[in-house]
Amino acid sequence: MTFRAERRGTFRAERRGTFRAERRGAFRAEVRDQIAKWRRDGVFEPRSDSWLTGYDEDFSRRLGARGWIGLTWRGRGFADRFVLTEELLRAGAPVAAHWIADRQIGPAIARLGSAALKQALLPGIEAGDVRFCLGMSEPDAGSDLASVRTRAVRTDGGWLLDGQKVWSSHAHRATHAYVLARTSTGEHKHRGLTEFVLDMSAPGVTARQIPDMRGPGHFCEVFFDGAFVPDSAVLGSVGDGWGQVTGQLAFERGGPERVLSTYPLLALTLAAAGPADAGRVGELVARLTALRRLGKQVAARMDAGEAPIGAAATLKMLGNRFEVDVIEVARSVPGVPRAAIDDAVLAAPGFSLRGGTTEVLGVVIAREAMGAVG
Amino acid sequence: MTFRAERRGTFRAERRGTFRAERRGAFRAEVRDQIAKWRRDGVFEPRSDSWLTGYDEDFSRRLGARGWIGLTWRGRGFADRFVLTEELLRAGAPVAAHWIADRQIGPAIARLGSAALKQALLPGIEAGDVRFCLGMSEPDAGSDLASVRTRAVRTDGGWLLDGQKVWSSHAHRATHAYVLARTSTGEHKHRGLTEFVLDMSAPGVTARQIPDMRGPGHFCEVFFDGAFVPDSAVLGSVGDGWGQVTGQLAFERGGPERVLSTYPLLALTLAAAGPADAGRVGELVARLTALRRLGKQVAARMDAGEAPIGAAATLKMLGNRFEVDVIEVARSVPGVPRAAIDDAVLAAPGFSLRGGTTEVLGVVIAREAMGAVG
Amino acid sequence: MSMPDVEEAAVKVLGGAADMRDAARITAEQGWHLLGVPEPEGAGGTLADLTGVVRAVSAAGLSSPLPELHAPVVLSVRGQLIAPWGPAWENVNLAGEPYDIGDAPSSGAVLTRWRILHAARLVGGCQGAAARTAAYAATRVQFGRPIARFQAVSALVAEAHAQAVLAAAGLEAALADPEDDLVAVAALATASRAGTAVARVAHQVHGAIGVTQEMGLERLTRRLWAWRDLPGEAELEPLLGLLGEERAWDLGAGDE
Amino acid sequence: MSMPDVEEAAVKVLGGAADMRDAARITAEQGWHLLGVPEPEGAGGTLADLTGVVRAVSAAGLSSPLPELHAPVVLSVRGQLIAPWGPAWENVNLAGEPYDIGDAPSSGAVLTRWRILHAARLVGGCQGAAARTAAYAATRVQFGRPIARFQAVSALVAEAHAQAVLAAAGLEAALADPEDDLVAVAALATASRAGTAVARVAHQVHGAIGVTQEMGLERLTRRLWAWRDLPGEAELEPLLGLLGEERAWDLGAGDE
Repeated sequence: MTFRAERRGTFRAERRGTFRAERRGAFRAEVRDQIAKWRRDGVFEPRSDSWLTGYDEDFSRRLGARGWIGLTWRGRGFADRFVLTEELLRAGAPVAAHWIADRQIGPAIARLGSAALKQALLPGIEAGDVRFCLGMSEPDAGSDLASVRTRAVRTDGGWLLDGQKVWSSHAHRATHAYVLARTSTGEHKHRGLTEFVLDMSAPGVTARQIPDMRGPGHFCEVFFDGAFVPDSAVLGSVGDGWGQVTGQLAFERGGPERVLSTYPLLALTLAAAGPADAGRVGELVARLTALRRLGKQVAARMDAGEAPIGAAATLKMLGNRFEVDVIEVARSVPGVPRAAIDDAVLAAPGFSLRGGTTEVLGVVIAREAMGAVG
Repeated sequence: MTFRAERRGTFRAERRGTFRAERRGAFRAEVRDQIAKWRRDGVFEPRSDSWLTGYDEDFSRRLGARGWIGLTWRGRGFADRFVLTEELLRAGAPVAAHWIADRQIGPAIARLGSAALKQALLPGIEAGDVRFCLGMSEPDAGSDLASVRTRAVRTDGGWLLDGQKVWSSHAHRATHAYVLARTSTGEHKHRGLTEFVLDMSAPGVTARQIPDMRGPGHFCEVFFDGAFVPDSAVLGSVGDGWGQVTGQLAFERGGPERVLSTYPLLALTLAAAGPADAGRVGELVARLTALRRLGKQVAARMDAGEAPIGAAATLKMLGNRFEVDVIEVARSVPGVPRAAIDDAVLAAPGFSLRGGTTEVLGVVIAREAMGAVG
Repeated sequence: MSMPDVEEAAVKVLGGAADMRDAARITAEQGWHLLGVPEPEGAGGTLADLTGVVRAVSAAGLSSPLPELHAPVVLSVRGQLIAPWGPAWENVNLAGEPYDIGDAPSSGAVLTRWRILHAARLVGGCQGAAARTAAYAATRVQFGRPIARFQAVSALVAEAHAQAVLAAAGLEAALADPEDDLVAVAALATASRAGTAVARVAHQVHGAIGVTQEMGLERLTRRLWAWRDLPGEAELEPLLGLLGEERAWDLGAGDE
Repeated sequence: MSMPDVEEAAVKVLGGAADMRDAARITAEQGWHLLGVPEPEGAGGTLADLTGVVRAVSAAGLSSPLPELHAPVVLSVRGQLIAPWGPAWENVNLAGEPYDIGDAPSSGAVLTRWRILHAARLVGGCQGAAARTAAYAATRVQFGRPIARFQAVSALVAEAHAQAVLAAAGLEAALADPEDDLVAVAALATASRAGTAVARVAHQVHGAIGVTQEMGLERLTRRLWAWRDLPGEAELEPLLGLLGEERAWDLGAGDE
C-alpha cells in the first residue's frame, strides 16, 4: 500500500471553507474600537462579573443603538454574538440589563413566540428597552428545576399566575419576566409545564431584593398573585415547557460568560505579573486559549442548528473552574489591586451555581461521554 | 465579669501531661541512627512506595532482630510504631515483606487470636520470618468488599476454603494469608463472614502473580481448592468477620504510609529545589507538617483505645492526594532524577485505591462530619 | 473558670460587641489576650488555651482583635506594611474589619505568636463553616432526600471537614514548638489554603441561599477570605521551600 | 483515500510494528509524515490532516515517530537537550519509547510544528483513555449496578471527557494559527496538563485492574506520562505569563 500515490492533492481544500477571516476579524476590530472609545469617554468602569452585576440601562441602550442586541435572531448568528460578547466581557462592560433577553429569551421568542409577541417585544429588546429576568427557580427547589409549584390557571383570553420564584436577578427593575409555571397537575413532574412571558408591571406581581454579601443586590424574590398573562404571551406549546427549557440549555450554558466572569481581574494580573509569577499566569493564558476555542466551537455548532448540550456543559464546568482559578492566581501576584480581587471573590460563589451546578453538569457530561463510546 | 481574677493559675499545667519529650525523641534518634548506618553500609537503596514494593526478607529480619516488628502488641504502642515507620518510610527502606503482619494482622492475632495461634505466629512475625498477605478483595467485587464468595465449609477440626482472592500483594512469597471467607449464606452480605489465618504452604493453595505496569509485580491472585484451616486459626468469632474487619480500618488507613509513599522523591526534590521552586515545594512542606501531626493524633488515639475511623479516613484521603502532588511538583523542579520520578509515577495509581478508594473514604468522612454536628 | 467556660463567655460577650473598637475594649477588660502570658503580668495558661478562645470566637462567625492585643504586629503583605488592627483603622477588609497601612516592623518572636493566633482564627472559621456545611447537607432536602445522600455532595462535606481537620493539625504542630518561627509559617499557610477550600465547598453545598445575609454563612466565609490573605500562602510558602530535607522533616517535632 | 481511511490504515499498520525502528520505517515508506507538506515534495493536505493521523494512532495506544519524521527536533528539557526519537536511541522512556540526549538546536518554525504534533499525540492519548474510561464505567457492575450510576464515578468520567475536549480545543486553536509559536506552546501545555488529569482519573475509575497489562489501559496512560514531560507544562507556561493582556487575548485568533 503506497499512500502517497493514491491520495495526491485530494484534501488540501477540505477544512478551509469555514474560515471567514476577513468579515469576522473585521467585526471584532469594530467592536474593540467602539468599546475602547466608550472606555476613553468614561462610559463605564470595568469590573468582574459584569454580565450579572454590571447593570446599566443606558449602556444597554447604547449597544441597542449600535445594533448589537439580538444578533442571533437578526441574521448575524451565534458566531458574531460570540465575538461581541467576548469583547464586552473582556472589557468588563456593564451588560447585565439586557443580558438575559439577548442570550436566552429573545432567541426563544424569535423561535417560539406568537407573531404578536415578537412584534410587541423584539424591537424593544433590540433597543435595550425591554429587560428580562428569569423566573425558573423556586424556594426549596435548588437544582431540582422541574419541581415547579407556581401555577397558571386558565382564564378568559389567557392565564392567571400564582406562586413564587426566587434567585431572579434584577427582577425588581426588569420590564418583563420569563416564567416557567405548571399548567396541569397529577402527571410526572416534567410534564404539564408551560413557558410564559410576563409583563412585570401587571397587577399581582411583586419583586423584592434579597440582601446578599454585598447588601441588597441582584437577587430577587418574585411573587405572583393572580397575575394575568395573555394567550399571546405563551412561549411555544402549552405543556411542553420542560422540553423547551432543556433544549435551551446550550444557549444558557455555552456562552463566554461562563469563562470570562473574572477576566477583568486577569487583565490586571497580566499587567502586574513579574518573572516570579510567569508560570502561574501562563497556565491561565494557555487554558484560556483552549476554553475560548471551545466556546467558539459551541457557537459554530449552534449556528449549524445543533443543540450542543454536552459541549456547553463541558465549557461551563471548566470555565467556572477557570474563573475561580483566576482569583487564586491574582491573589498571589503582587500589585493586583485589592479592590478588584475582593470584587471577584464576592462574586465567585455564584459562578458554579447559576445555570446548573457542577454536580448537574457532571451528569450531563458523563452521559455525553458514554454516549460517545456506547 | 472579670475573668483574670477568677481563673488565676488554674490551667497552666493542664495540657502538658501527654508530652513525653525525652523518651519519644530518644527513640526517633535511635531509629534514625540505625537507618543511617544501614544506608552507609549499603543495606538498601531508597525508593518510593517501599512499604508495598520494597520487598526484602533480609531487611525485615534485620528489623526483627532489632526488636522493631510488633511494637504495638509488645508494650510499646502506636505512638512508637508511628515514629519508627515514619523514619523507615522517610528513608524509603524496603519494609514490604513484614508490613502487613506488623500493621494489621499481628495486632489482630494479638487481640483476637487463640493462644495456640499467638504462640505459633507472633514470635515468627516479630522475627521477620512470618510474612502475611491479605486475602480480602475478590474478582469483580471492587470496592464492595463484603461481596465475598470464597467459602469456608466445616470439616473435622477446622474449615475447608474454596474460592479466589485477588490483589493480594506478595502472596506468591508470603508464608501466611489473612482470608475473609463466608461461613454461612442466605443472610445479608455483611453477615456470616469469618476471618481466617491460612498457611500458604497448605495443600490446595495456589498464588499467581498478575503482570502490572512494571511486569510481574506484587499483585497476585490466590486460589483456594479445599485448603484446610484448623479451628485454632479462626480470628475472633465465626460469623463476626465483617464487624472485625471494619473495626480494623483505622489500623489499615491511619498509618504514615498513606502520606509518605513518595517521600523519597520529595527528599530529592528538597535537595534540588531552587528559588524558582520555593513556593511549590514550600507548600508541600507546610502540608506535610500538618499531615504528619494528624498521623500522630491518630496513633495517640489508638494508644488510648479508640478506633478513630473518621480521622484515619481523613488522613488517608488527604495523604494520598499529597503523595500524588509530590510527583507533580517533582516533575517541575529541574535536577530531580528522572528515574525516581518515573518510579513514583508508576506507583501512583495505586495510592488512592488500596485501603479504600477516595469515594469510599468520602462517605466515611462525611458521616463523621455530620455526626459531629448532629 | 474552665477553658470551655472562658471560650463560651468570649463568644457570648463578643457577639454583642458593637464594632471592633468595642470588641477590643471588652477583650482588654477581660484580659482574654493575656492567656498564655505568665502571671503576674499575664493570666497564665498556655498559648494553646489562648488559641482555643480565638478559635471559638472565629467559629461563631465573629471578629475579634485577640491575636493583635496579644501580639501587636505590623505585617508586610504583598509589599505593603499592614497593621491588622491598628489604632487609626482607616481601611476596611472584605469582612468589614478595620485595618491600617503602617510602617513599623515587628520583632520575630511577636510575629510568630501572631501567626499562630491568626492561624487559630482561620482554623476556627474553617471549623465553623465546615460544621454548618455538614449540618445543612444533612437537613436540606432536594429530589426527595437530604442532599448529603448524593455522593457528590457527600464528597464536598467530607472535603470541608477534612480541610478543617488538617488546618487544626497544622496549628497543633505550631503549638508544639512555638519557638520555631517556621512551624508557625507552615501552620498559617495550611490554614490559609484550608480557608479557601472550606469557603468554596461550603458555598457549593449551600447553593444560592448561601450568599444571602439571612443564611449567615457569609459571616464565616467573608472572614475566611479576608484572613487568608493576611498574608496569603503565596508569601509564606516560599519561606519553607529551601530548608533542605532534614530541617523540613523536623518541623513541628518539638514535643517529641 | 479519505482522511478517515488514512487514519485507519496508520493505526492498523503501526499496530503491527515490531518496534520504534520498524514504525519509523513504515511511516517513512507510507509518507504519512508528509501530510501537510506541499506537493510535489510532500503529500499535500493540511497540518490538521496530519494531526488527525497522529491523534488516531495515539488514541489506539500506539507509539509512532510521526511528529519527529515530520519535524525533526531536539528539545531542551529541564536543562538537557533531548532528541525524542534520535538515531541512536540510547535511553527508554516510561512508555518503552527510545530517545537520545543530544545537543543540536532546532529552528523555531520546526519546533512549533513539532509542538503542535506532539500536542496532537497527547490529545489522542487523552481521547483514547477518556473513551475507555467512559466505556468501562458504563459496563462495570459494583454494588449491583454500573459504576457510572454512582455520582462520584460519573463526575470522574465527566472530568476525563472534559479534559480531552479541552486539550482538543487547544490543539484546534494552534492549528488555526500554526505560524504563532506561542499558540503551539499553549496547546502543548494544555495537552500536557490534560494528560496528567486524564491518566489519573482513568486509573481511579478502573480501580486495581487498570494497572494490569491485561486491561491495556496502561498502554495509553504510560504514554501520557512519558509524553507530558517532553517538555512539561512547567517549562512551557512561563513563556506565556509575561505577554501582556493584548497579546495573550489574541492567542489563537488566527482564523477569524
